[in-house]
Amino acid sequence: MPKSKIVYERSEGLSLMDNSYCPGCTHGIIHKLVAESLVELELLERTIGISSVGCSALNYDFFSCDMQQAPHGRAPAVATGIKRVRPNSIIFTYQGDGDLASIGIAEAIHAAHRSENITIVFVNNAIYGMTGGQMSPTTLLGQKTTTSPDGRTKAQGLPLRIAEMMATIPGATYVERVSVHNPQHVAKAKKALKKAFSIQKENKGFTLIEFISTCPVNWGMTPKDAVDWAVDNMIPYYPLGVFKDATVGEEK
Amino acid sequence: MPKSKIVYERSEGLSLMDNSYCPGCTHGIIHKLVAESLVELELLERTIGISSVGCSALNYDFFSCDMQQAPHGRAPAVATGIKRVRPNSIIFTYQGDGDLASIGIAEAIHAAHRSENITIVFVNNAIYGMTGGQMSPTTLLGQKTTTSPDGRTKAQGLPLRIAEMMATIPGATYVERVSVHNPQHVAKAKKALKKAFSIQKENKGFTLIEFISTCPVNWGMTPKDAVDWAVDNMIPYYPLGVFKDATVGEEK
Amino acid sequence: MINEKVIIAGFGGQGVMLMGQLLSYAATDKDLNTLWFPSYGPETRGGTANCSVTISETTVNSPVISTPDSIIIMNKPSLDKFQPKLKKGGHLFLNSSLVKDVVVREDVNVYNIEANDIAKRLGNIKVANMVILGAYLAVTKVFTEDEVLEILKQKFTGAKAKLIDINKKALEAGRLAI
Amino acid sequence: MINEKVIIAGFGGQGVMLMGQLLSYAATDKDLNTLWFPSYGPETRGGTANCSVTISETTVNSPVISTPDSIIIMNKPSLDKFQPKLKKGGHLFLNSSLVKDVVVREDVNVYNIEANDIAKRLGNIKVANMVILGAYLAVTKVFTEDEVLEILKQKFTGAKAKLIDINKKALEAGRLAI
Amino acid sequence: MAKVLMKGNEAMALAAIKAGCDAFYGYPITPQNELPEYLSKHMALNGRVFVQSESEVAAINMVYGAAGAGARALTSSSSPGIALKQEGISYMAGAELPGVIINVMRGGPGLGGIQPSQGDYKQITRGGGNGDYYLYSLAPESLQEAVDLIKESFDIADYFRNPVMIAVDGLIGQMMEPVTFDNETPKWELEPKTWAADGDRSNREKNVINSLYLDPLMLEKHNLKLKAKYDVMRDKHQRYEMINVKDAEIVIVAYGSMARIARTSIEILEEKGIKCGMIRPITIFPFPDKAFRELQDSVKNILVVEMSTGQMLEDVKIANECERPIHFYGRVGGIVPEAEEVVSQVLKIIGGEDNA
Amino acid sequence: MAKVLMKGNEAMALAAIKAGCDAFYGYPITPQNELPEYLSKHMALNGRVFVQSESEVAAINMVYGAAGAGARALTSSSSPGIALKQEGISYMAGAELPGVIINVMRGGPGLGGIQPSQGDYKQITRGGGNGDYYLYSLAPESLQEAVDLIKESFDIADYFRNPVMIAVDGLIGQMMEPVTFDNETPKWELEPKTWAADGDRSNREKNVINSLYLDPLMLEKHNLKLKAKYDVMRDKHQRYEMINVKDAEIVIVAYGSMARIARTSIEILEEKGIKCGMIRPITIFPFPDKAFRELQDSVKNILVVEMSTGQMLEDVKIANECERPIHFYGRVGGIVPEAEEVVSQVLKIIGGEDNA
Amino acid sequence: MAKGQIFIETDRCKGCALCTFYCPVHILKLDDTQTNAKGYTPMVTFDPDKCIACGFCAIMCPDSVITVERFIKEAQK
Amino acid sequence: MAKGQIFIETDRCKGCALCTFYCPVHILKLDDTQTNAKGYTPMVTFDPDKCIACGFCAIMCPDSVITVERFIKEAQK
Ligand SMILES: Cc1ncc(C[n+]2csc(CCOP(=O)(O)OP(=O)(O)O)c2C)c(N)n1
Ligand SMILES: Cc1ncc(C[n+]2csc(CCOP(=O)(O)OP(=O)(O)O)c2C)c(N)n1
Ligand code: SF4
Ligand code: SF4
Ligand code: SF4
Ligand code: SF4
Ligand code: SF4
Ligand code: SF4
Ligand SMILES: [Mg+2]
Ligand SMILES: [Mg+2]
Repeated sequence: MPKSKIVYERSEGLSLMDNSYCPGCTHGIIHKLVAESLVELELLERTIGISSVGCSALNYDFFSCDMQQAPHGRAPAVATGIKRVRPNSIIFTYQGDGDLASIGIAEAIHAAHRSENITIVFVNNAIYGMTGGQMSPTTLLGQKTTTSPDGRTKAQGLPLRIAEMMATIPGATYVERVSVHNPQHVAKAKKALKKAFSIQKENKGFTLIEFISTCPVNWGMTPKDAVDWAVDNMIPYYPLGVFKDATVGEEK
Repeated sequence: MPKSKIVYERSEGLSLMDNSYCPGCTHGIIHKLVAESLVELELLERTIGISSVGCSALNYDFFSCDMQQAPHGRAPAVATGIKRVRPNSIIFTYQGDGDLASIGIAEAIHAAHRSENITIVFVNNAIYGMTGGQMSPTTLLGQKTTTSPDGRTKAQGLPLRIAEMMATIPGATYVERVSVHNPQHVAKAKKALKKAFSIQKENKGFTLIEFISTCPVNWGMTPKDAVDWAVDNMIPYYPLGVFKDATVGEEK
Repeated sequence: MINEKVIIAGFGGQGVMLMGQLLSYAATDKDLNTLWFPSYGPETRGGTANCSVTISETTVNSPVISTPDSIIIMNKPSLDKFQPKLKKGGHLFLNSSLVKDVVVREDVNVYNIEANDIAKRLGNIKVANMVILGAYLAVTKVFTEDEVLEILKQKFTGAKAKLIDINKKALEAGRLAI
Repeated sequence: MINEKVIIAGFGGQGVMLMGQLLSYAATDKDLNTLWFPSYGPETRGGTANCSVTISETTVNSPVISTPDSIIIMNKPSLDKFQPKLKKGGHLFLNSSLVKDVVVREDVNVYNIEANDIAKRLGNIKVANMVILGAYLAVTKVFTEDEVLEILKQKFTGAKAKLIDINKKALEAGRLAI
Repeated sequence: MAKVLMKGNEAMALAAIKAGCDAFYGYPITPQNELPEYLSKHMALNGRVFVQSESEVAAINMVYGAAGAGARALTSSSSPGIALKQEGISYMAGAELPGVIINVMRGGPGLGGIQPSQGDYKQITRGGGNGDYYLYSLAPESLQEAVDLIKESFDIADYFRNPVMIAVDGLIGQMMEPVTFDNETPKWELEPKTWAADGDRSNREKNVINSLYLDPLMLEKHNLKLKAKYDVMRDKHQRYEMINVKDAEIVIVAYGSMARIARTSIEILEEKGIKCGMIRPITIFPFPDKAFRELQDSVKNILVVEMSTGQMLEDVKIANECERPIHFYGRVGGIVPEAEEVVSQVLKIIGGEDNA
Repeated sequence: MAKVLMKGNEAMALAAIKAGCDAFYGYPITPQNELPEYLSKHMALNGRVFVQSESEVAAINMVYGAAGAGARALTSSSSPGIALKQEGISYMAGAELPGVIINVMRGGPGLGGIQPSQGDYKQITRGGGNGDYYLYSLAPESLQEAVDLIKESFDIADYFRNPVMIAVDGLIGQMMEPVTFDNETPKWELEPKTWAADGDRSNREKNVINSLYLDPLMLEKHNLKLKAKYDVMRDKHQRYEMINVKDAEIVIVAYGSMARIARTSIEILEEKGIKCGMIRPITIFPFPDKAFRELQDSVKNILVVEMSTGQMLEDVKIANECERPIHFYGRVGGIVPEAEEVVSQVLKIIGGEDNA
Repeated sequence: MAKGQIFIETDRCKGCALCTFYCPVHILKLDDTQTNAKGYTPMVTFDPDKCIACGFCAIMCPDSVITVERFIKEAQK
Repeated sequence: MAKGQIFIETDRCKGCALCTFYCPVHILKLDDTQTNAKGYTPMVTFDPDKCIACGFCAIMCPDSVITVERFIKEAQK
């Protein structure tokens, strides 16, 4: 009889390669959730992940499923191209706020518009991490970045709320915003992600999970301070919750 | 003492050149409203209009103000470029549903996001007129087009509601949907347009007026039938009204 | 040996493109080489339109017809544009319902066909193109009326089948109008 | 005539870029020609980084330094990479706090500086770079400590001004560590 | 099967279906609209995929995706739309993905016009995108040739794992000619796409489609691998037709529908007793410089004819290796020259009026 | 004013401000980020416009808009970002709008890498966009030259009413050198922008900015007008430097930072008693073919050196007019060659080991 | 007695007939005995005296073909 | 007595300290006497007996450095 059991271990949805994120960056936590969800739903073997351009550009190396690296912002189009010819596959895109909310907003909206059977993992850290901390469409008012050196002002725009906007698109099936700032929220986030993948598995259309994430390096904070800053500043402007669930009531 | 007075005449906001629209196309009516509004608000002399790509691509010839022709979908970016260097000018873009809702959705959203002081005249005729009647993001379910020959199905997406979507953008100031299917609605539409231009004049930010319009040729109808079809089919899916007015309550 | 080059020109909506296509379809049916090429005027809407049709037993090279053997002219601007190009001794078919009081070249054969009027009399102004085509066939003998009708039968199926009859009449009327 | 080519290499975060820039700033202050050029390893984050600095009384051409006169090495991978390039008779400054038990070339002058340890002793591990820079200045005499401190004073203004003192101490400590 | 009369755009669409094209992704633009319109009906009938994308940028990225998953994917567009696809095309070449792109060229620059043009020669053959890559680029002169080449193009793309560009102009897109789809076209020996990231890992390790190499040594290696591929194209896969070159005193160089017009010019010249030949590039990349080695001493002059201000001219200069004087005649902006214009240019050259 | 030590990207940014640049529109991309970052602070301080656009496509269209309204507008990016701008660039050339585009090149194709490269030569000089147009393209080799050329570039763009491309690589973007902003740079004679659609009609008829000409005759006329402009650039505005060519037995052709490395190679060769010269194109369009006419008979070989697989090579072939054997040495993908590599290539050629 | 009158720039009319549907007194129609310079069947008013100068026809005309004049009451007296 | 234990792949730890903040029994810290293969100060557990095998540390570790094992009750008896 075994004396112990493993209650947490590295997911086999992750490859053996170490991720390249800065210490304490929550990109890593979100990767684990994607990997764990796919494994637990037994979808990993038929999954194709789409890396986008951002700090996660290299994550084709970090997941253990098939991967395709997409041009900046175009992951939902790449995903569409694949899903249409490989309808049995499970497709997720992994996109940052620069990638999805700025250069790639058209592709994201139109994947939702066409109700593509794909899942978008949207990682909102309110900054361009990879390129060294420029302002993104989700940078908060007052937030200092390398291209809003005195803090973002209204003249540079009011931050876009992606989950809310995507929820207005008729073709979108499921849209939720989650956070990974503590173990409880990590669990909730995973539930959301599994729900999204399950919807995709059942061919019920477009799903998007927005993750509130951190960028300790470009925010100039320790990882823990960054997590706290996200809770104190981002969540008030980007409230958590389900913004659209077109599967509700459907089961009857 | 004069025996009569002119109650309607060709607006001087229009050039002397005849427009190139097909007979009975409501693009022509919308042009008149733009011209009349600018003249009545005494803004014409400092207006720069941005022609987009669509049947209205040539309208740099039809308005009597300064005009710049923009690449397909990019009119809001062109408008941004101009407005930032010529803040005293009045800028409108004139864009179809293919131009704005499809290829140009990113530029439209981001102009709103940055709250650019411009006015978008969005002409939704649920089809690509210029290129011969292909499906657009606003083509209704069941509607036959040259690229949805058996009528649009859900597999081709659920039609996008632009006014509703733009209204969710924090930076947008005023968003209204109008129609020009009879003289009463033409009057209302003009009021909306004048409101938008007035907001711009006062530097209060981004305004978008969506016009329900027709394409008799590609819909395969007489002009009057087309107008009636728009009332019976488009307005139910694209309800008229003000979707966002950030100026309300501001005056106090 | 057949080697016919014809330009058909008029307003958009007068059916000039279809006329040309019918000739190319008929040629294809007879295993001849053929090439149909459309051209639209600079105006997007309501402008002029024309097509060039080459029918030949040998390979068709240039799609552009510099010196047509025949021209079928449905409106005034087209006459001005294509008359100078017509081959010496070539045929000019003129929709004289619309193009009146015009000077024409004297070194070509001119056929004035009241195509619109005849079509109206037949009950459908839209077949004006078939009227003038009838005249064209009668003069050039590139194809028989039956050969062209055969194509129409292939193309006009279903609801459109009922149009075949009036088209046949139009072709005949054109022939008789020579 | 000054014509110094130095490569400074280590982990990202060890301040190797700043060290190089200080030399280039000092050179500019003295109206010398200079060129600083950074290079980051293939890893985006936490990888190695190095910079090449040329200081010369004549024009600086190639930004790439094939045969450096000196190399300042802050970690092990950098030693492996740059040691072979060092000029015969050149100077190798080694952060021996981190790089231990290594084989080094015998045809060059090696200076083992316990930069990290010294910096820790001074109270701020971050000045390890200044410690080794102090050693470099002492040996090569490219600039005086004062000339470098002058640059620091120009750059460290406001809140950062209080850091000048510890940097000065670090430079001295480096010199004394030779 | 008998020949059928079809419009160029539709014939090209059907050829793609015959070639086993799995998916089309594209955005409307004149003068190629009949191509997607035809496919919107017929791809579904054949159990294939048709998606009208939101833009050209999205279209090429859908092709990139589908190709990465191992499918035979097609997109088509016209000049400004092709300009928008440049980043995606560069990615495809970089990730070594097959795929076919049809460019039905129109007048430029900018929005330009909608009439036929060959103004994208540079954009096509020199790579409008970033980096060291090329597209295998075929320029048919007739519908039949377009059909035959498109049928083969998917094989070529798969063989090289590189995008293939079909470069035609509005003339070929819009004209109707009788065509057959039954011609035997060369079949290339293809290996199974074991590299595809198709989400079926039952039998293999994970696959990755990627063009990012942060280590410059790796990126250089990758670039040299690509270069080797382009060198093979240049060495072994140039295609061209030598027309009437035997004993010719002058040789025209023209491709696509311009070549077709020049054929008529050659006939007219023949009647006038002038022996004029033609080198007709069928591949515009690789440019058929070998053709120039085949020319006899009789050839005293070269005349390049294009529907552009002279974009192929540079390739001809390089291929000619300073052997013969090169002359140029071009029309631009949607003007399709008549055979007679070329004839009179030839006459001028022969009469010594046009000195290269 | 004394020289200041600046990073290339920042120095170029400041040069633009000194040149009277009214507005910058751009999107982040490595290795040029310090340029927009610098401007995000300093444009506002100088009462100018800085907008971080949503994408490269938007950025170039903002430049198109601002230029149409008569402003001096700038954008900058790096290779894949430049690919995305191709449609917009073609529009600018088509509508005859000035504007400056800085391309800090990185390795390609596709996402490629972030290290220095010259892999966009084709994209820059052959027009990645649709239609017959060219960009006046300047390739500085040092920060000082970059600063001086950028200061002048806005004048050049205004003079020709054509976009100017500043082609540098990551090396120049990232390096620091002492520079002065006080050098006198040529002032071009400029006419007032009476054509601008700037919304100020107090004194004039309406203005229209446009590249659409549905009438092919008009479009041809327009194209010929553009061509005349490019011909003037080719005839009168080639720029290059002849280095050490007197009595040289071999001449290197290299531009940008590659030329700078080659300078060191030339010094090394000098020490070895080998006389090696260099043609350094400063304009890569127009390519300085005139430089080749200046070479003496002493020159027996030409060596083209590039950070690419040989993109400028074709221009050299054309310019060389088969006078001398041409050799090539290139590194790709972000590898910056050392001066010694070029030296040994030269030695090989002289020793007869490398036959062109 | 007419309250006003309309002026039709016949040669610019595209014969779309839109105006005819909005005239409250139904006095507009296309005149198929005519073809205008553009080749269209232009609109005419067949009972001008009924015109109430409401402007609806002009408002709905996409081509600004119609000018509407209202007679001033004083003048009518 | 510990309810479980954690295994730390020390050389893969990036020393971000995130885990340390989420351990309910506060037994994790960075050990600044060490530098791991990556050059980081790795995390250690200084009072392993207190571990309740809640998994929080592992859940919050972005680098999957930690494996958590729970002792099974029967075995403990
Ligand atoms: C076409 C193009 N434009 C720009 C870039 C440069 N770029 C790389 S990552 C990035 C921003 C990424 O930010 P985000 O999506 O928020 O991801 P993060 O790094 O914050 O996770 C940009 C602009 C690029 N590679 N390609
Ligand atoms: C980059 C680019 N893509 C495509 C086109 C072709 N095009 C011209 S108009 C048009 C659609 C216009 O439709 P819409 O915006 O709805 O305007 P409408 O004609 O219906 O008024 C398209 C796709 C183009 N000119 N440029
Ligand atoms: S830069 Fe920011 S987002 Fe990117 S890995 Fe580092 S901490 Fe994470
Ligand atoms: S095609 Fe349609 S939208 Fe365009 S002008 Fe004609 S009717 Fe109007
Ligand atoms: S103004 Fe009114 S009443 Fe008079 S014709 Fe026009 S719609 Fe009829
Ligand atoms: S609405 Fe205007 S264009 Fe149409 S019929 Fe009436 S007058 Fe003529
Ligand atoms: S499993 Fe729980 S108790 Fe044990 S070390 Fe981790 S967080 Fe602390
Ligand atoms: S969270 Fe992971 S990487 Fe961070 S300190 Fe803890 S074990 Fe190390
Ligand atoms: Mg981000
Ligand atoms: Mg439309």
